[in-house]
Amino acid sequence: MGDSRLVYLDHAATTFTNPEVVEAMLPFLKERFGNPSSLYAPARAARIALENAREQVAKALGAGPEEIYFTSGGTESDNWAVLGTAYAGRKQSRHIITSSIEHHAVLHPCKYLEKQGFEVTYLPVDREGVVYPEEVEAALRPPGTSLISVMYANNEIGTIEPIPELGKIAREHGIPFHTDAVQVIGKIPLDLKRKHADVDMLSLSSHKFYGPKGIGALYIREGTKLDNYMHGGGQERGRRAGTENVAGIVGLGKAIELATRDIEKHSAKIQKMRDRLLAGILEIPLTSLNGHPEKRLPGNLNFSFEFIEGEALLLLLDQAGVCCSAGSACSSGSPGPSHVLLATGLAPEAARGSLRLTLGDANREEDVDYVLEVLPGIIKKLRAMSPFYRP
Amino acid sequence: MGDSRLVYLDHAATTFTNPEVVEAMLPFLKERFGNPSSLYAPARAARIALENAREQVAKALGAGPEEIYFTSGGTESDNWAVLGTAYAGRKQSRHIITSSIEHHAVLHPCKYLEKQGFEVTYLPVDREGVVYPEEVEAALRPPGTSLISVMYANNEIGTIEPIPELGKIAREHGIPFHTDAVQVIGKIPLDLKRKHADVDMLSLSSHKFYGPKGIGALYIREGTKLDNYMHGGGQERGRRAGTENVAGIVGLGKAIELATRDIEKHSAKIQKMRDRLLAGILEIPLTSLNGHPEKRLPGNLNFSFEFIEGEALLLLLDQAGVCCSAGSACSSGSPGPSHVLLATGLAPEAARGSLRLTLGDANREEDVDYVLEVLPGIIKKLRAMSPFYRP
Amino acid sequence: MYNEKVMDHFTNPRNVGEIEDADGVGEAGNPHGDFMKLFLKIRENHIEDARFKTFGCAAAIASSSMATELIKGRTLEEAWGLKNEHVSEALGGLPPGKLECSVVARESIHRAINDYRKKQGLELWEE
Amino acid sequence: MYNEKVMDHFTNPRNVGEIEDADGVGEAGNPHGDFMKLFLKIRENHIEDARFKTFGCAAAIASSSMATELIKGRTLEEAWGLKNEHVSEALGGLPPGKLECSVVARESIHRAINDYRKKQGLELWEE
Ligand SMILES: Cc1ncc(COP(=O)(O)O)c(C=O)c1O
Ligand SMILES: Cc1ncc(COP(=O)(O)O)c(C=O)c1O
Repeated sequence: MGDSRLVYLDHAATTFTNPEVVEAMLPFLKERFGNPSSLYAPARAARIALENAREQVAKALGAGPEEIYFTSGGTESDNWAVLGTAYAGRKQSRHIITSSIEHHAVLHPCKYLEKQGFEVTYLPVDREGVVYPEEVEAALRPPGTSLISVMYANNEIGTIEPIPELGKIAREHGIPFHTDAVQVIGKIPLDLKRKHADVDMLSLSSHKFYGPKGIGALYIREGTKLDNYMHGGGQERGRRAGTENVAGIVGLGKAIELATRDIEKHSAKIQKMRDRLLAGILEIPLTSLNGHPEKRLPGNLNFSFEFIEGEALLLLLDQAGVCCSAGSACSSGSPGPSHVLLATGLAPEAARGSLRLTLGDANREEDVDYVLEVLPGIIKKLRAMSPFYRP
Repeated sequence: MGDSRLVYLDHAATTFTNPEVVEAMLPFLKERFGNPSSLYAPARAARIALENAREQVAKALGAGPEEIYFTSGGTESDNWAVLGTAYAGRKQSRHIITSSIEHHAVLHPCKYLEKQGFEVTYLPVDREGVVYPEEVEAALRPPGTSLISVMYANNEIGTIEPIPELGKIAREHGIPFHTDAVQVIGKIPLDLKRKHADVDMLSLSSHKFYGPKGIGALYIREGTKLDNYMHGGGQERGRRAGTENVAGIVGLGKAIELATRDIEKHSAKIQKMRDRLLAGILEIPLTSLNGHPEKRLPGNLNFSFEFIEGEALLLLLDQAGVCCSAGSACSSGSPGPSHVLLATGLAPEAARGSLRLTLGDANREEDVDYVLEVLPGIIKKLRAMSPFYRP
Repeated sequence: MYNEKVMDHFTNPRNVGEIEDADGVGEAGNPHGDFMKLFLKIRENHIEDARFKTFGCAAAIASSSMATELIKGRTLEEAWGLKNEHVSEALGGLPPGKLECSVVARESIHRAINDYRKKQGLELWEE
Repeated sequence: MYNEKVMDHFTNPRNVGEIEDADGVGEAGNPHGDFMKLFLKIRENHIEDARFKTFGCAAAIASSSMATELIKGRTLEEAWGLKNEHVSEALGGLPPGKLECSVVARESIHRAINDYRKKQGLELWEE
């Protein structure tokens, strides 16, 4: 208010696009407009750029370029993995295992399958949002289980799931394993050849790691059986139809290269800021951290403030120039408390008073100071208005 | 060769992006990066831009903004319309009517449905590629027919189908009617309130009318019943999930506004150039035009040259700096003659010797002169090599 | 999303607080979890003062603020007749789906008035 | 898509044409619709001259051109032994899916040689 300060703390919702990424995209919005499927020379630049981006993604994941398929974003990747695998195996099995804290891009395809007679097990999580491998084991019905899909890290509370362990169980039972890694790229090193050799499919979305919106990829390990999801032309080696979003793909390639260049150092820097913000906010009375204290994305914070309603808090923070989110940005518009927080056993009132702050490359140490300066007053103001609060 | 002249005659495959469109997109690749679903002020610019683009699309189609849904392109729009309608009605009916000359983005979803026990009628076309309304009538099995989908104009031979007549039949029998209008935007005026009041769904793709790649829209008339296709977050009023490709959507909006500003004059200009090229090429012996002589997209030409193989012709033209396509760019990579030309009754050899030239905003009258200068020599050279040709 | 008037009443809500010796107190909540507590000071069938506390979204808080402004100085009959639509109109409109956030205001008023009537030994008014 | 050598043999194919009084003529087509007609001039069991006409894609034309270059001056036994892979190697490689376009060359050679042997009253060679 009056103050033109802007502190962006919603990197989990979307990130700014790295200027180097925009620079790389521009030629493909301008002179290099050819359709990569065309045979003539001017279109070749587009085709080469496409394959270059595929190499960049493959390298970042420790995968082969022939295992990377470009999609229109994390949502399409998740839909493809879940529905494509379920449909491919529907003659043999109609059971899917997923977690109760997945993004809606996984949960809603599962609900859609339930309407078609599939059965879905939604694994519970503990108070900190962790899925237990034993629970997966207990839910299995080989050969009756078509897919296990558990996200790599949760977008709301930041909890990191035990993906290598879960993958191992899936592999032992011969069940395809998918993980939604949308929140993970550029934060946790991935290696699909070694550490993550049991992951069969992995979703990612460019705008979560300083790339453009509307472009993503699905990693599909060779030999994984799934139906196509986008049917039509022969693009993406016949597995994902549609004229390629060349500029977006080039942006995604550049973004993943930049974001994975030095993950450890980058994450450590973000986490240091995050931890100072965490300590400062926990000094506000009646405040608790949601999610796991250690197994947590480096930039993620999620709090419950007792006697506080999330939207009101968000708007007052917005007026102070602080951009953040209550629960998941993707589910705003749908009222009601977050399914993730409820799954961790949080009471609906506490879930409604939750605030997510996600740090990233837009932040400096001063941002932490500023939030710690304005937040306590805002909390105080809202509590003073609450009929439940007794100071 | 040596000559740096470039003549782009493949506007049906993709178009360059209008510089005004790129200009409009740039802020959303840069400072206006907010997620439209977010509540805070800086994200509002994205939300407003989204709704503005929706108005632009609605206005261009004579539709209401609440009937426009953004997708990742023509392929997704077609998949959504066909599969979404089929699945929504699968308890009542499992029969679809389409034409034999649809784009693969309609045909392949239909094939996919056939594997699931749906029955599909592929309507025949006449020698010029026209679908006959009587054929639709004959194929109907209300209430057993879930959908009629016939493209507005064909991407290979340019033939324009009698959409108002077909729509009328569909409406009379209470069957949803979809048309793939990907090739039509900016070429033929559309009016979904009046002339096309019987069209329930319509697909479009931005990169065919000087907008960016990887973005499109599906028009869905209010009250049309179809399942969601992209399941997840609550974007697009709960009907198409996924963080919106804001820059792409802004580009699509601007592009459709510019492309539909003065369709008649624009199409007349393109058609004038086209007709001169047509007359010149028909002077080459043993050459015939594919598609309909009048009911035809203004920029489209499609020829069969006897004793000529398409790819060889294409490559020699490429060496002369002329970019065009043999059959459909989207189906290159899949060998064999075009399913469209075969459906018109062309012999496989003639289909293999087909060449598509599509004119648009990249062209000037000199381009026509140049093609008429180089093409006859190339044809002659290839025929001289042919074991079948007797001069 | 919200207009300026709503944002003003949300950011600077009027009449926040409690009245120690209130003549009527009413509480109401809606399924979204908004909750309002209203305190009325009543003299000669007129609302002399109104104070509230609300837990809820911006629409709920702004509606509480506006509703208290609208009923102050009015007769009990007038206050009883206040509709959600009056509140939202006075606020210049609420976004779609947010109208229900103003119901807590009307319900609190009804309950506070009946609480007063009960204490006075009067017959309760019916919805 | 194609390398420079392929493009060179496609754009400037060697040995295009017919031989009026050919000693052996062979034709072959493949399922993609490529079709080649080969004319051989044979003297003392050696291929003195070879000419072709081909309808087909760039790979088919380049393979025809290269194959005729490779067999000229060779014995019939050597020519018979020419494999698709030799042609495609000599061209520096063909794109995936285009290797089959070179089969017409080998088949035409076999048929032209057997045509010659038949005319000479010799036993036909078998594949
Ligand atoms: C008629 C038609 N329909 C659908 C499509 C698919 O559109 P896109 O490639 O943008 O997904 C195309 C072009 O590729 C087309 O020409
Ligand atoms: C964990 C997770 N999965 C999937 C998605 C969907 O990605 P997109 O919105 O880019 O389609 C998101 C973000 O929106 C996410 O955070």
